[in-house]
Amino acid sequence: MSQEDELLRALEATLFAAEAPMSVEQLSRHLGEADVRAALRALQDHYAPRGVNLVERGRRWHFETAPDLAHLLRREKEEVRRLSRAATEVLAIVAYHEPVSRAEIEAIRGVQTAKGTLDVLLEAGWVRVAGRREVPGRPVIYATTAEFLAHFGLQTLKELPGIDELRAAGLLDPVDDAMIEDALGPENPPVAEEGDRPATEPGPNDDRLST
Amino acid sequence: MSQEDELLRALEATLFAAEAPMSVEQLSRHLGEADVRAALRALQDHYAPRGVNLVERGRRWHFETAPDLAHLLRREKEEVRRLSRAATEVLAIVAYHEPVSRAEIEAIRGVQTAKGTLDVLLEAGWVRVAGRREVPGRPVIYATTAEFLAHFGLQTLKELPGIDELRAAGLLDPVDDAMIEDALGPENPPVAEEGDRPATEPGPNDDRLST
Amino acid sequence: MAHEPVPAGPSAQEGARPSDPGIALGEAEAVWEAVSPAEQRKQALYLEIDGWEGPLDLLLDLARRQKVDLRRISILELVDAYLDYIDQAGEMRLELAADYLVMAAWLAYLKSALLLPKEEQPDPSPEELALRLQLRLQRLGAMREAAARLMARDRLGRDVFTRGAPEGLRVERLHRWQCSWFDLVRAYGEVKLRSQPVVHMVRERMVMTLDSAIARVSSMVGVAIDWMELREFVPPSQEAWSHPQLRKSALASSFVAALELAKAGKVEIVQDTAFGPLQVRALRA
Repeated sequence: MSQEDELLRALEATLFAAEAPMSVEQLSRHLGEADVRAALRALQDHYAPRGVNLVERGRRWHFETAPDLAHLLRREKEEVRRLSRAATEVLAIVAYHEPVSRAEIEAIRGVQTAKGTLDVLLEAGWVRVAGRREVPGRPVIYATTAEFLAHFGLQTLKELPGIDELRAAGLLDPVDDAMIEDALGPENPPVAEEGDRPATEPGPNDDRLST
Repeated sequence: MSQEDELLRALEATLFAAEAPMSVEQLSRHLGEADVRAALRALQDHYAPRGVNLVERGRRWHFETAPDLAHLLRREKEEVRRLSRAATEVLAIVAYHEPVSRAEIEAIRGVQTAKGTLDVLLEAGWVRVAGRREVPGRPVIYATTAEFLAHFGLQTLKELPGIDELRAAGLLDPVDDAMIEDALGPENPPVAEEGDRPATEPGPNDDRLST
Repeated sequence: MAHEPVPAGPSAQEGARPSDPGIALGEAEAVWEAVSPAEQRKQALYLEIDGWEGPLDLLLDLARRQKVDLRRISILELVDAYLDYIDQAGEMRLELAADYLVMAAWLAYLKSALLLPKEEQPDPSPEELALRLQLRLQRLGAMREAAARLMARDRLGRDVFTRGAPEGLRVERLHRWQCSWFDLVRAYGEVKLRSQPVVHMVRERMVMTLDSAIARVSSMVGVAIDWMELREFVPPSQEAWSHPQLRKSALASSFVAALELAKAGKVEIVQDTAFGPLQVRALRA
């Protein structure tokens, strides 16, 4: 058997046996510093039409069953824990806007986000603390994890459904009053003092109402 | 894709995701009473030259790593580690007093010796079990190995410095007046006898303070 | 707001299928929990008020797109409907009620602002507020829809599965232990030291006691006629007295003795300069 075939077999065995997705670096280290990139692609092609696929999620590789066979495999007993509506919203906001602070999440949702909601996502391993934003108050900012990508079958965040359209429509821009004033345009000249007013979002006021 | 191919894919995914090997009957039931025997053979043939094989064990089928790649599942990594203080003391006691039982080691050290400490020395290959002492309880006795001598560059254990030599080297010196007088320093003209005293290592005394 | 139906993958769950593709909230709801569409409708705030019949969020959506004239909506009835909703919402999600409160409050505020004559309109203007609300709802709607689409994807552990029984990759760490000859020998020294019976002995020190110093100084001062330097009280350096430690002790004791005698009014002490020689002589009455 050729050397490439041997590398392919070794990769296949390693990825089959691995208990967690593996990065190119981990695989390479495990296989004696071999260059595994080409072999990974070859293996991926080989498995593409099969019942088991080799997929890349957040720069980590793993085998998983083909999505079209889900009906055969769904296990009634251990269902994926259902997220609350609030948690799914927060998760989507973190994914589409990352990194975001809690205040930014709340500005988009218009309601206060319970501490527990973020905790659930942190515990699920889908969201992580990604440092602090270097602004006054240094708020903690959140981002998604490799497990998030793996769970939702995304290679990168670029594959988030509809993200390009949302970005093009300006719906992922930072919340900004200037934008509103722009939109209001010349018919409605901004009042003098308004420019000096620190940008107040309607959000925070709503929050007070909603708690 | 043909129907046989579909059955093959379904089988592949089912066996891949299964948490335990599955019998032909279980597979058949899972896949809508399909006749899986032929498909199993076909799948087995497909995987035979690959890094993962489909095997039948006790009338149950499962995937496993190809036997010739089993070494990939267990990789060894060598780490250099310094012997702990406790382990060094135990090793020294074994070397000076061999053969000794654990109770004797503890009596000499004056402190209890964790089981792990001797295990480390056994793992390092420096200490071996040298039988049992023929006294009530028949305690296991320990002695050093040839590797021990090799590691420490000794021909025999007799080359280890004796108590008198240790004392002469200052390794058995308690913190004494002479030391304090030395430390008191330069206004004090050196006394004749002081010159004869071998240089005391400040090291061991420092250590003693720190224990 | 784009109301394209959630692309239900071949494996999307029954719960994940949008119950009402016209309402973004409804879509998000669908993946919220395993509740039937009928139950969801019961949970949503359904308004039957003058000028509007339908869910509140749809009203907002339409108001935003100017498909419905807010001026025709009765705020009083809106508030009543909301309060009724809250009343019977007893065991329902407070979170949901809060969201509706936000929306209802906005609607009410928006409408009251719009009803005011132009010159009395508050700042920011109702148009601006409406635009803000519109943007906010758009953004939130987009995120709700995105969340729904995310939840409907082929999810690991629900639709796709990793290997059920992976062998696992183990890295076995082998330790190569290190210890030097010196460490070994020193360790033994330390053990020995620790286990030696500890005997504390106070060594006899070579000192001149204060009593003997007082006796010596007072007798010497008594016979001297003139000032004596302190050092002169120290015994001559010969034989036993040659030991520097003893000499130091004698000097110190002599000094203290001189001070004691001065205190008793028997001697006087003079020092011309700081650190200069100390001179002692008997105090003559």
